[in-house]
Amino acid sequence: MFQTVALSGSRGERLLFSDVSVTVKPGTLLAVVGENGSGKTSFLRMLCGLLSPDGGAILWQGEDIRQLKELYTAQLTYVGHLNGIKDELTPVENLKLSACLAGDKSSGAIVQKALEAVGLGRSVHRLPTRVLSQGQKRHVALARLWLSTRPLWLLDEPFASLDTAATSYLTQRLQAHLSNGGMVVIATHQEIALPTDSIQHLRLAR
Amino acid sequence: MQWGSPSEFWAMGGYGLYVWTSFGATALCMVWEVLAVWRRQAAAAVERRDVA
Amino acid sequence: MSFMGINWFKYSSPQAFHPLAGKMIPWFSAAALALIGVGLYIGFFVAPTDFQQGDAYRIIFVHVPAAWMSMFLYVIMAAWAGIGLGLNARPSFMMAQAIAPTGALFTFLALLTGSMWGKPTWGAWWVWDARLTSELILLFQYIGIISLRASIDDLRRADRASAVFALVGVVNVPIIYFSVRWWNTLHQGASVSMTASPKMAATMVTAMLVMTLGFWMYSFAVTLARVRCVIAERERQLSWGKNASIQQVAEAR
Amino acid sequence: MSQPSMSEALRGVVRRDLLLAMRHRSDVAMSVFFVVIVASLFPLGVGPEQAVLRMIASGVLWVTALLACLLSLGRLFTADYLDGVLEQTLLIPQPLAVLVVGKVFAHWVISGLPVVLLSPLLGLQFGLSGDSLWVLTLSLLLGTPTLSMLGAIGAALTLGLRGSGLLVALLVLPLFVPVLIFGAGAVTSSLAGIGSEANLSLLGACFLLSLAFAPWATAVALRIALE
Repeated sequence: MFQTVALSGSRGERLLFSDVSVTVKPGTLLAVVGENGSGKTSFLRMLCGLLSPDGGAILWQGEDIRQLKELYTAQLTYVGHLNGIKDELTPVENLKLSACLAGDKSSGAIVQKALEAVGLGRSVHRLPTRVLSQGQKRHVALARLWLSTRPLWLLDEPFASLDTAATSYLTQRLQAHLSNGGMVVIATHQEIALPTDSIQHLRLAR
Repeated sequence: MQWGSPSEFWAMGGYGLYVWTSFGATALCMVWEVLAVWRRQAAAAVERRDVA
Repeated sequence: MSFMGINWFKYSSPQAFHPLAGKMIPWFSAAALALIGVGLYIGFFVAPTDFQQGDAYRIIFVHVPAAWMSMFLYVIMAAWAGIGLGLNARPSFMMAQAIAPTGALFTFLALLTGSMWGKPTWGAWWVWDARLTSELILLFQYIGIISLRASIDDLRRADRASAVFALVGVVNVPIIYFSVRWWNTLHQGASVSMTASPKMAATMVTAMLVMTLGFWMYSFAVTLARVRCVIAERERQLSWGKNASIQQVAEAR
Repeated sequence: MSQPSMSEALRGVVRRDLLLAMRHRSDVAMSVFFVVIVASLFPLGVGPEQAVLRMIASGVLWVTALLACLLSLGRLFTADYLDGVLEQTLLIPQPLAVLVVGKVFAHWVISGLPVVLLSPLLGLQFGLSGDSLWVLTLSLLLGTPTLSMLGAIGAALTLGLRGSGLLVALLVLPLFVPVLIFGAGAVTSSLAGIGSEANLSLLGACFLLSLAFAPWATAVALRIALE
């Protein structure tokens, strides 16, 4: 179980949100919605532990993540606003390295299967990521979710610049993760085609 | 008291240039710093009143 | 948290500290003026002429206090920075910010007066002596801290980044001092030392100590005045920020 | 749940940076050429007298190595910061200071090691011979990793700031001073026939001291920069 207790955060001197208390149970998804500049990205980065809150706490299984440190980061996969992939490396190399650094299995076959699952054909697997389109780069970043075995996923605008096919692949992947008892926090503008009883909304107002 | 006359005092046994430059520069820097902080404080006070 | 009947805890917040600092500044200023006045009197009219260096030695009445202050202030600044990082306390970062320019000024003065003393005594404006060299590096570090702070827009990051650098520097300066001393023995250069003749008259020591005390008081007054500016400037930014975010409550459903 | 072992994470970080350097071989070559050119300019400025050149050799070569390290510091974290890899690195469930050691090691292999390997040749240009040539290489081998570690602190503090190139120099050069003194001192004392062991062991002490503190300070600075 994943909780925030009376969480408040600011950027510079501007208060973004305050007193946010939400609970994410296994098998559920929290959709963080709000206009641009309402602090969705900051909220997600705070949940990762990259940003420290002004007040309140974030609890994983009832323990403060500031105490857990690496024990907590071993529980989460974060796909941020930035793709976190190297332009000079091929999609396969990128995924292999990030899977290896996450401690997941990273053989060539597994990585290629993950890339095909997001809809990236074999023809681009060995090209430098630099020559791919923005959307394709996003695919490479999201393919990490097909390799991840961690229970908590934190996704910042994963549907942005995806075509309809990729959107449905991703939705299916989220569904599979939730039915395995996983948890997802997602910042998004879009409606997610998942059963409504597993979705919770958090609206950040400006 | 080892100075017989004011001019002897200013000459500092031939080292007047070095001694007075040192003390003068120190005094000048300190006065400048005090003035700078004072002006900064005045500016901050004016802006505080503007906001209120 | 009461000590001598004053609620110190109350003053740990910037808003409460601001008027308290205001009340203390005149006292420190008066003490600084009085002590420096007395120190100058003793230094110029009571202390005798040195039989080796003549009257040029009188420069040490500003040089030594300035050099001491430059080091004291750096250590104090680093201590505030460390407290700030450890306890995540904004007022300590403000203190560190307020101390830096005064420390840099004293470092500059120590270098300037050092070379003024060096010319008649050693015959050279600059000597690669361990103390002068570490003083020079200290000045670079002060400048580094001030410019690091100036080039970061986000206040929180500026506070913390300059604090980290201040702490790194506090380890660096002693290492530099010893490495330059080592280097001097290697190069068999002019075996020079800034320490005045071994038998310094008691009045000379008195003048130096009184001047140092005066510089301390001056530093207190100036830093407190500057920290008041810092508090006021930050408050202003804060109130702008508040106006910018009208609706701050996030509703969960 | 999955977690990489510490050595797995360390190897991964080093492998990625070395792989990237292999794709950008011209960058590595450029820093080597920089050292060669700067070192070759000094004799042209000072004059060809062997005695003078031998005397300034250690200082010139060490300052050159120092500048080469400084120039390559911009590459250490900036690219990772811009493409989000740094953010992911902070989320690797191993102590960040350890991962920083990996990044610094890769940086040293790319920018420091070529200078070390090249130094005997450059020393010959300056008329160093035999023993002192060997001491020069050894001192650079001990000293350049220290430079990379200290430089990492500055690179992390100035990450993403405007004018960070100059600022990094301002912050880092004072930290380099002891390494410069002991490194150049080792060569000078070997030329003077005093024996360079003392300087070399002080250089080793600097290395150990910075290995103990610098990665930790860099990790703190990186977390601050990414907030």
